[in-house]
Amino acid sequence: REAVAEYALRLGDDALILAQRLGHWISRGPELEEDVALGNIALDQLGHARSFLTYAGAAWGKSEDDLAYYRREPEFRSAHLFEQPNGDFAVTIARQFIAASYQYLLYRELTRSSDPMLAAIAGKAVKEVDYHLDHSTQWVLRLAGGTEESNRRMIAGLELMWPFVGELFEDDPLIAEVGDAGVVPSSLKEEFDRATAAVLAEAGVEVPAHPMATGGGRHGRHSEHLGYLLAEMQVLAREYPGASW
Amino acid sequence: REAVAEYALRLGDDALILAQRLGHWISRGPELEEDVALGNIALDQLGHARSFLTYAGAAWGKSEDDLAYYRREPEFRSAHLFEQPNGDFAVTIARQFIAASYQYLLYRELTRSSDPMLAAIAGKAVKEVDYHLDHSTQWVLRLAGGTEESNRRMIAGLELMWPFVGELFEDDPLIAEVGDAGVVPSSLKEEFDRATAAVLAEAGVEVPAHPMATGGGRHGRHSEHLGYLLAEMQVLAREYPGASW
Amino acid sequence: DAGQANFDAVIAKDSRIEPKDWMPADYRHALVRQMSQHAHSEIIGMQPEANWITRAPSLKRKAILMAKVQDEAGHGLYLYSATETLGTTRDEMTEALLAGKARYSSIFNYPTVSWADMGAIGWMVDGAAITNQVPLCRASYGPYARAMVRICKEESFHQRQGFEILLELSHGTPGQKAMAQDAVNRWYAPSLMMFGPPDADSPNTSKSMAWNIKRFGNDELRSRFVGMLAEQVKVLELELPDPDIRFNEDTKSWDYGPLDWAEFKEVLAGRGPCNAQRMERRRAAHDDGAWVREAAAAYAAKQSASNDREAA
Amino acid sequence: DAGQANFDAVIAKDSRIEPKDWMPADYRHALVRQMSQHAHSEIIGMQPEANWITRAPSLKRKAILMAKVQDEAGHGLYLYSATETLGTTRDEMTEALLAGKARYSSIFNYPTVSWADMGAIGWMVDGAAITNQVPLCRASYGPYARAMVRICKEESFHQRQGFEILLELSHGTPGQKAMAQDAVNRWYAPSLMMFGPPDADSPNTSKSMAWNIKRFGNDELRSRFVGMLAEQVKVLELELPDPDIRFNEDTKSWDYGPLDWAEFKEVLAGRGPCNAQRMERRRAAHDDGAWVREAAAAYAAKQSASNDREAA
Repeated sequence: REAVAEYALRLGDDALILAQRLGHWISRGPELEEDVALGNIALDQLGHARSFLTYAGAAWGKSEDDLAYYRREPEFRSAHLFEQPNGDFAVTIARQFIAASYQYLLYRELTRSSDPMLAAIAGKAVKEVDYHLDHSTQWVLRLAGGTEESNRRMIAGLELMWPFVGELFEDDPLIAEVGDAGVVPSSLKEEFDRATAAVLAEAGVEVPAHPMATGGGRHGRHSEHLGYLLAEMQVLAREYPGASW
Repeated sequence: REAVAEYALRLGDDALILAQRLGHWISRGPELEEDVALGNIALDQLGHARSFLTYAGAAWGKSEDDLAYYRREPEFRSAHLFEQPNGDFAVTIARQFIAASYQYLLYRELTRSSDPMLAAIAGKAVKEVDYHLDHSTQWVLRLAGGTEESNRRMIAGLELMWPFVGELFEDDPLIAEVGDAGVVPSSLKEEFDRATAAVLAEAGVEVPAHPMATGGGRHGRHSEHLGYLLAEMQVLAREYPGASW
Repeated sequence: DAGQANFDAVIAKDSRIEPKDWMPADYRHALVRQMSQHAHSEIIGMQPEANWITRAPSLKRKAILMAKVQDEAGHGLYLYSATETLGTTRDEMTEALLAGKARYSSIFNYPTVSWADMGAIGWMVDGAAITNQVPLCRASYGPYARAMVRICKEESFHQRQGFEILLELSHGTPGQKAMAQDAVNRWYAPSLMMFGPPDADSPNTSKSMAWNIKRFGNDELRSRFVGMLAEQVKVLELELPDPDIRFNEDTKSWDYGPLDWAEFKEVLAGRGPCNAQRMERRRAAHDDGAWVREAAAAYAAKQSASNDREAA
Repeated sequence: DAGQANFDAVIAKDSRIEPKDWMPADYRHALVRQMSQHAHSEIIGMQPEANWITRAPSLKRKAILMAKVQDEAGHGLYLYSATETLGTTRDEMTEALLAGKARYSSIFNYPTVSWADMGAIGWMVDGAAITNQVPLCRASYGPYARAMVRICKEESFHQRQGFEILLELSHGTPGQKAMAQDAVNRWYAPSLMMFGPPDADSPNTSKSMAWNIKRFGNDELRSRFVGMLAEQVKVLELELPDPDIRFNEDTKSWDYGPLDWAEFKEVLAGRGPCNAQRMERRRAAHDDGAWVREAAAAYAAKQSASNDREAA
């Protein structure tokens, strides 16, 4: 039960941090339609985060807000990809393309989880992430195939984000412990590579080669970016301890 | 005594918030010499802030850190100028030029304060701010008289920051209450106008016309920028309440 | 002529003008001005609330706020489309906004400095908007009236959410209650001024009323709104910062204290606390997004060219 | 010839080569490489610490940290100047750094994720730097040796401040102590690797020692450093994450556990956690500042032209 909660925490943190990053785009998008679209995706991710965190927290008698607002940085279990800054629109699309490709495969498998709650959350989430994947795929094609500038920016965005792919597919002892309730990350890598390579081929862009030497988000080791994100996200809760909103 | 403390709090908050903004430039300056120069100015401002806050806090049995880290936004007394974002280097120089011009006149008068502590702090500070004024004046001349781009940016920076001049010279009941211990802000305006106009004339730039309808920093009404600055500045203190560092 | 006769008849029987119908140039112009201003207000109005998305104090509130700001983008899109039926493109309207030629509601030039502002904006600003807009659901221009029906439905949802935020705060810790009262104090007068200047100083009102665009005068709507606030503030256990509020038995309407119209004009003239910031942000989003819009257009052009080739 | 003879004689009696003296091309090249790398390390090394300036948990610590990072900029400037005496300009060195051709110390490619890292960097990273640099105060190239004397003085000040940060934390709340221990755990191995690969794998060491640029092998310095840590960690009441540390009575030096040189090589090859970020930030500061440097140059040119006119 505790292992499953730890596992749910990882998925919840990924979605929460991504929602926080995407939320910043609302009112800043390149066109109003994108304010709406990125807002939708952020809302979906936030919804998934709340489901996973609520389920995880139940194991420790904690609410979703306890987990979101009162943990310190090393207690967060999100992978580095999700905390990377938004950068320009192409950087955000690159992050989104990787995130959605990964989450789609993950949630699709997770619908077969032996844990009925995880299966149920994944069942709802996979449909939404299917749209996220389509959204980011269309933008990868558009930006790569648009103008010279957009092509250059799209390639730069992919180069910047690709080093964070590796961490998503790393297995560790918790995965073994969770067993049939979870999904073995490494088992998704081949299809991820195939699916993303197909899109990038259609876009006429090479799959970036950069491997990443490190990671560590699953064990609370984050990049220098997460601290700032959390300071902002948690400020009110910390300023008014014990208040309800 | 309480009024003098409130007054010292205003000066301390101005300097503290400015130091926090300037501190962000260190390792990001346009040349290493500016990392050093802006760092120096930030350090001086932080030093002044600590003196003023320590003195103010003594009236309420609070330390400089109690005041810096455990007040909420509406309790800060800084003027809007100081919390404005850094923008590009020209925006920072414009803010710096206004800030130093104001602080120089203010501290020079404050050396004659009937409050010996305020007079002493001002006596030390005015010498340092004299250098800040020279630094920003030189850069205003250089940027205004450099290239077409730097001229355009310098003018834009001045236009952006000038609306925040008005608030610096507003009197209010506290000023009357403090009497000889403080300086009447409005009494400095004429010389500020003359001195800044002279520099801008030498730079071949017009004094921006924008008046500002509002302000309110002295009474805890801030712009939307201060909240983010405080969230970042106070995060550790809030996360580890009661800890000493 | 026939067009004018038809137009007059439609107005006379309080029916709807549709895009294909003839209409007087003044009428068209007045509608474009009012509708595009309304659209711009939705778009600029996203900013003060977006300012708290990353800092919302609970995940539930964060989700509600995100959805709300996103709804505003949707309203903006919907209103731009409705306005386009009058022959003005969205690009032209955006251009006018960025050039400072078109207005948006002045209220969005005030800063949101605390979480309670999310409550006050929902309760008071959206409340005033609804009071203004409900009569517009019967506006004589069909697309505008239909847009208003849909928008009003969502706005009342938003208003209730704002009220709930304030309710939670006013029944929370003393610090929270103080935060709520402070927000109500700051947003009260600006929200009353959202109805525009007193009728005596409002040059467009009579024409708009003749055309069935407007249905009530500014002062009447404002008074209704004050009555709504006066009732609901009791539930909140907060106070309105106006000792002159009372129901006037003679006029059967709500009285309120004097408003600072000089400040209103200052803000309208661009000298409010956030005018420059709001425009700067919109301009930055527009400029930073230019390469994306160009890329999308270029890609679409290539795609359609290649489809043409395949079809040939 | 005479130049070579003089050079050999100076080296033989352990005296100083000065900029005007003849020196072998290899010697000059080795110095430029080492000194510019050292300068770049000061500059890139500002970033991990600057990361905590805005978040320092007390005003006193904020002031100390600001001053420290600013000192590093000063060291960088000083070292660039010293290197320029060898005939390479600062622009050329900056160019080489930004092009990824020149190195900086790999340790700065690790992230600073907590305030305790400010302590660990001061105590361990600056400590390792000092252990490396004290012998360089007697380096055969005069300007380098003199720069080192000045820099070492400030570095030991920084090291003491770092130690104090850790001391305060390790005697603070349990949360603070855990933060301190975590930082020590993370920085221990990377700081030991600052001395470079084992002597057997270090191709440049013997030549540098022959020229009196280096005075001790990498392993000897590393062992000394471990001894220093092992003593001081007791005062901190923290632990070093290496169970193999002990004083070896046979070799009269400190033993330590195996180090992960594969990781070291990965980071050196650009695949550490922050390589891309550090370079990106330096490049951004350089690019964003280009218009400022151009403006300053243009202004200076105009001034000197107008001075010339006045003089004429």
